[in-house]
Amino acid sequence: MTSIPKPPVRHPALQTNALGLTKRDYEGAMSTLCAGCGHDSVTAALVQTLFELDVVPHSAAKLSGIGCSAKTTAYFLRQSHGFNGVHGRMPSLATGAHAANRALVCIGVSGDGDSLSIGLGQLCHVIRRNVRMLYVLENNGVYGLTKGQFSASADVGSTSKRGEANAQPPIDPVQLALTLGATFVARGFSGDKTQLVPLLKAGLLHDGFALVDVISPCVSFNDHEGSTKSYRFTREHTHDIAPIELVPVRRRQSGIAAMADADGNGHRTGPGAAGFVTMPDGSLVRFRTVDDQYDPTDRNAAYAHVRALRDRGEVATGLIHVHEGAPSMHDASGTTKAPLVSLPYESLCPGSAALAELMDEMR
Amino acid sequence: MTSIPKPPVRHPALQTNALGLTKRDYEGAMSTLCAGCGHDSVTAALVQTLFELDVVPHSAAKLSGIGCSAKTTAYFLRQSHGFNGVHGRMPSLATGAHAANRALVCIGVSGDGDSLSIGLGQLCHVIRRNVRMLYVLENNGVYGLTKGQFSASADVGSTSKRGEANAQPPIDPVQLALTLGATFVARGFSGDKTQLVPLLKAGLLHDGFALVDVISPCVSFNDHEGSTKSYRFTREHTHDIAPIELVPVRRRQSGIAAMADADGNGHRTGPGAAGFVTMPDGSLVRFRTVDDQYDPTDRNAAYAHVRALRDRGEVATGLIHVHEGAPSMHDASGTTKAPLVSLPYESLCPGSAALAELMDEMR
Amino acid sequence: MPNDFALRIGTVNGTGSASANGLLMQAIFRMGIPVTGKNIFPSNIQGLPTWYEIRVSGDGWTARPAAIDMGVALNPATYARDAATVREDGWLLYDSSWPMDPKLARADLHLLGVPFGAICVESFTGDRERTLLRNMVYAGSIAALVGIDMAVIDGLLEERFGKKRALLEANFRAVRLGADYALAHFDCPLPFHLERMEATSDHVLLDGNTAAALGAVYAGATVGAWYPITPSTSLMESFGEFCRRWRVDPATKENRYCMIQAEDELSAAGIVIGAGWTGARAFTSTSGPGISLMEEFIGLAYYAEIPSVFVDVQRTGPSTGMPTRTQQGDLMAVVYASHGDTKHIALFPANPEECFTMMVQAFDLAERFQTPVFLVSDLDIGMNDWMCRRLQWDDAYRPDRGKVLGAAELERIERFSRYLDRDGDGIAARTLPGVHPKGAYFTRGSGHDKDAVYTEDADAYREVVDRIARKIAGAADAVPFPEVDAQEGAEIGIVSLGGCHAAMREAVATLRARGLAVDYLRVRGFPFDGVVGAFLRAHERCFVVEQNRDAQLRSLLAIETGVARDHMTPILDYGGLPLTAQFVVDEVTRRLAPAEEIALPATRAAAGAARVTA
Amino acid sequence: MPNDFALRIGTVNGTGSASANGLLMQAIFRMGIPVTGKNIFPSNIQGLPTWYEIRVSGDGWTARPAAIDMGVALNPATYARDAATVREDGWLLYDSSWPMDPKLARADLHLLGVPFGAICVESFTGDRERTLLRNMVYAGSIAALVGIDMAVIDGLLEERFGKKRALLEANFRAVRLGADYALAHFDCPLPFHLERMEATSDHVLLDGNTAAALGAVYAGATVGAWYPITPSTSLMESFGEFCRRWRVDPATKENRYCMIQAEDELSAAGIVIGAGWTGARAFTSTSGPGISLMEEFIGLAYYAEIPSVFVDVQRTGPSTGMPTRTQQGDLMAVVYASHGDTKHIALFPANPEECFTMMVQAFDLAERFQTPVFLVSDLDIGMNDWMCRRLQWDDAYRPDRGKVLGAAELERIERFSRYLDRDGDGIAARTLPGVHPKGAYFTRGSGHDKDAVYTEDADAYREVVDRIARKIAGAADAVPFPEVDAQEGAEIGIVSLGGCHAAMREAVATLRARGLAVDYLRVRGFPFDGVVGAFLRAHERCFVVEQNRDAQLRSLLAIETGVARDHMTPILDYGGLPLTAQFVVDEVTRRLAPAEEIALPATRAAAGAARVTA
Ligand SMILES: Cc1ncc(C[n+]2csc(CCOP(=O)(O)OP(=O)(O)O)c2C)c(N)n1
Ligand SMILES: Cc1ncc(C[n+]2csc(CCOP(=O)(O)OP(=O)(O)O)c2C)c(N)n1
Ligand code: SF4
Ligand code: SF4
Ligand SMILES: [Mg+2]
Ligand SMILES: [Mg+2]
Repeated sequence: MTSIPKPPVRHPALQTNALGLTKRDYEGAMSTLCAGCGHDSVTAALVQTLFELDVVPHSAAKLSGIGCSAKTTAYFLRQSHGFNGVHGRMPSLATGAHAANRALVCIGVSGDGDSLSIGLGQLCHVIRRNVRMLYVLENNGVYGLTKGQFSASADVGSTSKRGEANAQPPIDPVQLALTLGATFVARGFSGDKTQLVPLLKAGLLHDGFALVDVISPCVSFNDHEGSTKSYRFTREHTHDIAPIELVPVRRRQSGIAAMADADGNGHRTGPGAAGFVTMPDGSLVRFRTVDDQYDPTDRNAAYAHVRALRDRGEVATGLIHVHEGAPSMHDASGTTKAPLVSLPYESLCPGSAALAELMDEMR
Repeated sequence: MTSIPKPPVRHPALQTNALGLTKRDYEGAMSTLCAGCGHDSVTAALVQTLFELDVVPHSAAKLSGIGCSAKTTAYFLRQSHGFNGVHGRMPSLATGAHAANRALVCIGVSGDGDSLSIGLGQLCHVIRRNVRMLYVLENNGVYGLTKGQFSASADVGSTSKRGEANAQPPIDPVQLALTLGATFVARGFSGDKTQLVPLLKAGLLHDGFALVDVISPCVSFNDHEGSTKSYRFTREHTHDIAPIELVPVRRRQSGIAAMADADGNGHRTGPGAAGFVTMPDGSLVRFRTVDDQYDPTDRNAAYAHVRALRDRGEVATGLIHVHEGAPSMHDASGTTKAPLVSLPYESLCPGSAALAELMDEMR
Repeated sequence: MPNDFALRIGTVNGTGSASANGLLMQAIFRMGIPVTGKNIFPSNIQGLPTWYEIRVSGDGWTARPAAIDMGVALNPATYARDAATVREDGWLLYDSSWPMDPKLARADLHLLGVPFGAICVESFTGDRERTLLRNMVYAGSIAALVGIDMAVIDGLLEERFGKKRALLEANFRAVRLGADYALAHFDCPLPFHLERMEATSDHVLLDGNTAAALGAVYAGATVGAWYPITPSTSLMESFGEFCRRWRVDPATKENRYCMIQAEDELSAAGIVIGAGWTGARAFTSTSGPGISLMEEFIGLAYYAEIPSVFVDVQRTGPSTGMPTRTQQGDLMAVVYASHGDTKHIALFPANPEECFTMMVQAFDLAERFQTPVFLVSDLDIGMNDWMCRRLQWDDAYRPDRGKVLGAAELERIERFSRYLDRDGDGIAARTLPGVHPKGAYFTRGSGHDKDAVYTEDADAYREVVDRIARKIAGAADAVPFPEVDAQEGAEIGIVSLGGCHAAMREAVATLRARGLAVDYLRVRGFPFDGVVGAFLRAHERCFVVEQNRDAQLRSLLAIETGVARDHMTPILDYGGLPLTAQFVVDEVTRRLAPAEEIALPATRAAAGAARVTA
Repeated sequence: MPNDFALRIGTVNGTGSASANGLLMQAIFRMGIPVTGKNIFPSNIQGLPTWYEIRVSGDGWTARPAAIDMGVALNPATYARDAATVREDGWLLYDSSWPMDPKLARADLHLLGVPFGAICVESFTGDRERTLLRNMVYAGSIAALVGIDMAVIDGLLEERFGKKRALLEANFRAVRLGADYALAHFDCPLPFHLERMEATSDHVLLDGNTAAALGAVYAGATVGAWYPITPSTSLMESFGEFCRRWRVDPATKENRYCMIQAEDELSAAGIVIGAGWTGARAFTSTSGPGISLMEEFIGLAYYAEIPSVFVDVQRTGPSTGMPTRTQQGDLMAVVYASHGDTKHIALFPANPEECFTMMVQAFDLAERFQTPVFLVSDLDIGMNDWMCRRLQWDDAYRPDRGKVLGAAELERIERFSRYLDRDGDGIAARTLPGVHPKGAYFTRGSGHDKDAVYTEDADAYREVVDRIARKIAGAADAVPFPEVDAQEGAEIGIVSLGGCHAAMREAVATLRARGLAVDYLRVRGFPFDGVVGAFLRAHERCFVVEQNRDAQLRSLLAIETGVARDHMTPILDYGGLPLTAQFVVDEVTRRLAPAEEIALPATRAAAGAARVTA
């Protein structure tokens, strides 16, 4: 429908994954976002992630609220159901979808207005419930779709296109998630796909709620000099505290991975040394921490580290915290492993005899 | 209206404050809460606070949402306006009241359901705006008024009266507020008035948003064995990290206070030593930190300390963090010092000439 | 005449009187005598006045009584009111442990003093025990006064405390003490009294929230999300209890359901819609304030066509209103919920039995019409103890899943268009996530065409919303058919709905007994069936009886049937208490009286009526 | 005949065409010729099709044009549609830099090709500059074709770029290039063209959101809270601009206002109510979804009686709907907003001028009646460029603060009862916090009596809600009086409201010109004044024209005036585009035609009409 057709994500046409699908099979409708919008790079990263993880396209459910970011869900996985809900309420829709059908690969995409303003309460509570899903927050510091008002993630002093400086302190989804006990917290930058893709992969494999905050510049309203969410500023001020590499279970089994024998979570010893976390499917997430004394499996340390960097004016990116084994929503509520939607009615209705029995008790 | 009249808060009948008022003048309607409810002790503490700070009763505005806790606002300050709004939305009502009349002494009382479930988004944003008000969160881990469901502050494993254990991680308003950049964060216990009153006083004097989380047991639904919000458990597991004493400006001026000459914020040197913070009105908040390396003016340290205690199963109380001098909502928006409601219409209407001029520009 | 009287017991909430009152109710029921209980309680946990009204009716009337034959005054704070509410020459039972409070003195009353307090002090130890057992003592006295069979009470106590012998003993004694004192001092039973019947054998005592919860379980609902709010909370709590009883896999101990206590009503609605989208039967239960908060999500479910069930257990509005009082004030808010052009299917149960059956229908309608469906109950139906017929279940029932394309069908078809009206009934087939790549489509609350593709084109937009309008109109034939009680040539027609029914049945009988030819229609679903309009047109004089201030049902009738507003005279009771037949009878008669007498506006009269009864 | 034609320019959004289109509008306006512009844009920031319609009407008609005389096709994505929308034998201007796209070929059209792209490539450098200036080139060609006075354009460019010489130069050149090419290749001006008039001297170009913002400033509003949402965002942004211009203390630089961008609409409503409670004039501005989210708070303000002003700039619903399309779909949602019995005062502006005056009235009514008041605008009124009369201001105006007791009065009175109806008008005096201890009371949305004390008593509750009902009913005489245009003995009456007015004026004139005796009434406020019902009853055949699917205004009329639904024939246009007079004329005529011709249902016809124009 657009009149400035953008070339679809480029890729070697022939490459196929374990399912015999090409990247094209993971793409969606043509983007209607502004040329250069960070969100389109996130889309590309998601396409690559899903392709490389051999996700069965129609097994995924894509959910979002309202905003330019929310439109992202239409631009990948043509073959799976998508849901553009109402502004800021995607977490509850995702919670319901996952409650009813836990077999769905639940992917939520949101924006900073959607998640940190109108949707802040829902975001906090979906984290608290540890609903198993990948939650991508396309963070640009503004309300793009309504033309550039500051969002709750805008930094103090960051200026709008009109030159006004933001006065209110920002809400950092990463610190918030750590405080609320999130079990997977990472941050990426739409301009750095090599870093972002492994983070998305790990988040997708995580058994619980996986927040991936992605700084995703808005070229139309927040990419100017003076903005702290511009491409330039982000490139200069992000600091990858734990670059990771994902060793998929396949490669592990085929014995390629170094630590294929090891399991459980390994903790880094010296600075720069590598640690690893085993994902539910057996894949390994190997992290190399560039800063001394940093271990993404230690929540308190992670929080302190992120704040320390922030106080130095730097934005921590990479795998910030991961904690496998915490009970997810379904674990906590003891739901059947089989998706509720798959249970036959007969196994749900107590029948007339049971009712008669109950009636006898009610006299 | 109640049929089990409870004696009003007891006090030496004759004692009067600087305004020549007695404590009675700071009381409100007869409480209709359960006998023994922690909230009634908070009411008593508020009455003492307001009495001792010589607050002009009708200069205060009391706001709350819905809940047993929300009813508290009816039980003190008979002579000031009160507002029981809707559930979880008191922060926005208070923001509006303060926006329009900054001269009002704004006191909000809420519950853990009101503030951490339905109202979580509003709480986070009123903190972010740093609206000048005292925000008392009567925290009992349950929804009292709806008969005892777990609230978002219930601890993992804490059991309900029926014996079910809560599975979801709690939201700690103190850690949340620190993460969101709150400028005054304290925690008290309804069972410890000596500790609570100075905290309420300091919060009331603070020039910005002052959160006082008060563990306030619900005797009807959450005071049993197995509950982590019972009187007993709380007594045994709270740890006062920074007991404070408030030196009111009057006493300072009359030279009674030790550090009367000092000003600015003093930072503690050795463990156990005292530090102080000067409040906007010139009063001093003197704190003695019992734990080594702890300074309530250092946000990051405060956060780390609270978490460390929590990981040891202890609940930090006392003055947890204070930061004077951060811009409050009105500072940030450059509003007139004079309350907006006091401005004469003539100073608000541009008049016909200005309109004519504007019309000329619109051709 | 026996088996036709009403008691009103005034106590303090949180002191355990509820169980004593329930005991009396149940005992009378066990004696085979039709009985109804109305709990009039405060929005507070402990220490405020609370009342329990027990109506015994050999004729089987279940509405709230208009006149109280015997008052029981146990709360000094309400002595005056309690004495005032007893009918002329009625009886008043009070605690004579202390000199009688003058507030109780009313010349025409037969005063019955029993030293409940003193008896407890003598016979029991410990404040708590004394306070609790005092309730059993007055229960005993009442039992003796109205002639409840002690054996029945003993049986009930056995069932309750069987295991805890000590407790059982204490309760036995307390009841006996009360009974013996009464027998010794008054001539029991009183003129109005009980006589065994066989009228309750195929009935049960049940409240609407429990019944609706059962409906959800039997309908196969698997996801329940809610945020607690009086008077709907007990519905979801019962759902949980039934699920723990019937939905736990005996082998694996896994749960065949998922209940989520949401952080607020917006979230609860979102969870239900998200679950409905994936194909589960999901529902939420709330009250007025929750409906207001769900408005935005309801509009999404309507426009994106997602099955979802919402229960509104109405309480007195507006705003927070009176959380423990009943009303029918959400009718407009529910059927036209959300901004923009919307119209929703709603069901109006009249009693717990219908809460059960209609809850099941709600799920069938929601999936068949792919839209939100509302079960519009109220506090009186939902929380009070109703005598109703034993609930039946037909094991042949299977859920109506509506048009859902499975993998096989999708495999076959050329191309799937989510919002294409293939069958001309306005209902387009849907697909569920995770089933088949060809079923994929994009669900959205923004403008979309018949292929679910985003659009801003006037025609494409209209094609979809026009079809939705046809779809919902079609639901008029699918919702429960109105209950009509008509006779030849009656010129007066009365329309009502929901919880008014108990009083309406009685009122209609009374009016007819007085020789007034009245017909009665009770709407049970929305959109209205054609017969509703026909009924109104067929009667020269129409009354619409409902429990709200603004005659909301009448407004709906005017909008939807086209019958002129003023062809329908509103009869409105909205003080928060269940409707009485008396009120309806008086109002109808008053309106039919010669003009000059019609001075008093409806609301005043209502106030008047309520003054006698509240 | 000159000065009577319409252009439709199709471009790509985010490419700067808006300023070129505005330039043309303004130039025609400066030539003293009545002109209107309608912007039909996508809910997207860059890259999608967008249209701008300019209607020139010497007779001063301001409604959206039904027929397009000249189309301007600059967006390949919409060539086909752009060609299709031009009237028979009309003109089509396109970019002939490349061989003509067959989609543009329509036998009957006069095709005018100008190589805009090529011209820019030749004359300018840099992609960005070329794309931007291309707009000025086509503006120049259009100017030449329709006969816009170049001097006027030069003047406007001077005003715009005066300081930036280089930019000014470039724009001059671009316009000239376009104009010269047209003059050289076509015989300009075209048959339809412009001729200077003096009809706009006492007018301005203004949109409704800016006008409403001005109203808020002049009414003395000090607190504005909002959450951004199309199409209401620009209202609050203008309020901010005007405040920065007029509300900054010259000496202290302090702001005499406080604007708060809330985290969502619930919060925005709460802020407004909190501020209103303390005595400030506070307001929020939103659109449909925001209204749904504010429902709960609106009920609180209604029941607790707190002055508050809500602006609903309606967009196409339901749900997210079409954010950049107009509609009148929130009427029911607004006037009966929130659960329980509620009814709200609403004002329906028809144009920017009324947005200004009614915004001021909204604040007076809100304080006088101590209740939420809604200004119900829409996207067409709020965001499009309207030619309207210069706004006037009477410096004698002083706010109507309603009944507010100050310290002195409180000192005098015995005892203050917040909700006591002393004057019998249903309006009780209020007090503000911080003024006087005797004024203290407890504000609550829960049940309260006339002293604002919590109650669960039926009578005490009813006394308050009955008074509120009387109070709101009384507002019918205080809201803006309906606009009535009636003649002797006309049997046809048409009722409409708001943004339909521009088309209605024209339609009524046309129908009358065709010899049809039609009367016209435009409701301007709710609750309706008595004359509304009288007007409907006085006409044998009534039509209700509105822009929604479900005939919401007609429903309100049936409920509130008692006139039977079917006495009013609905004429509905709800595709999201501003109403055209043509549509109304066709619909009325069709309904009046002999029965057998009435095949086509309204909605289809609407679709038909829209097909031609969208
Ligand atoms: C209830 C509601 N309020 C407001 C809006 C208008 N609105 C649409 S998107 C948006 C903000 C989007 O910001 P963000 O989530 O950061 O996404 P971005 O466009 O920046 O990617 C707003 C306010 C809406 N659609 N619904
Ligand atoms: C919108 C809305 N939803 C639900 C309710 C019912 N409700 C009243 S109070 C309350 C929770 C109170 O819990 P909390 O805030 O912790 O106060 P507490 O009673 O424990 O002091 C709830 C759910 C309501 N009044 N309004
Ligand atoms: S406005 Fe900003 S966020 Fe929206 S699409 Fe354009 S660049 Fe992206
Ligand atoms: S229920 Fe709990 S919170 Fe409420 S009044 Fe009683 S003790 Fe207090
Ligand atoms: Mg954003
Ligand atoms: Mg609580």
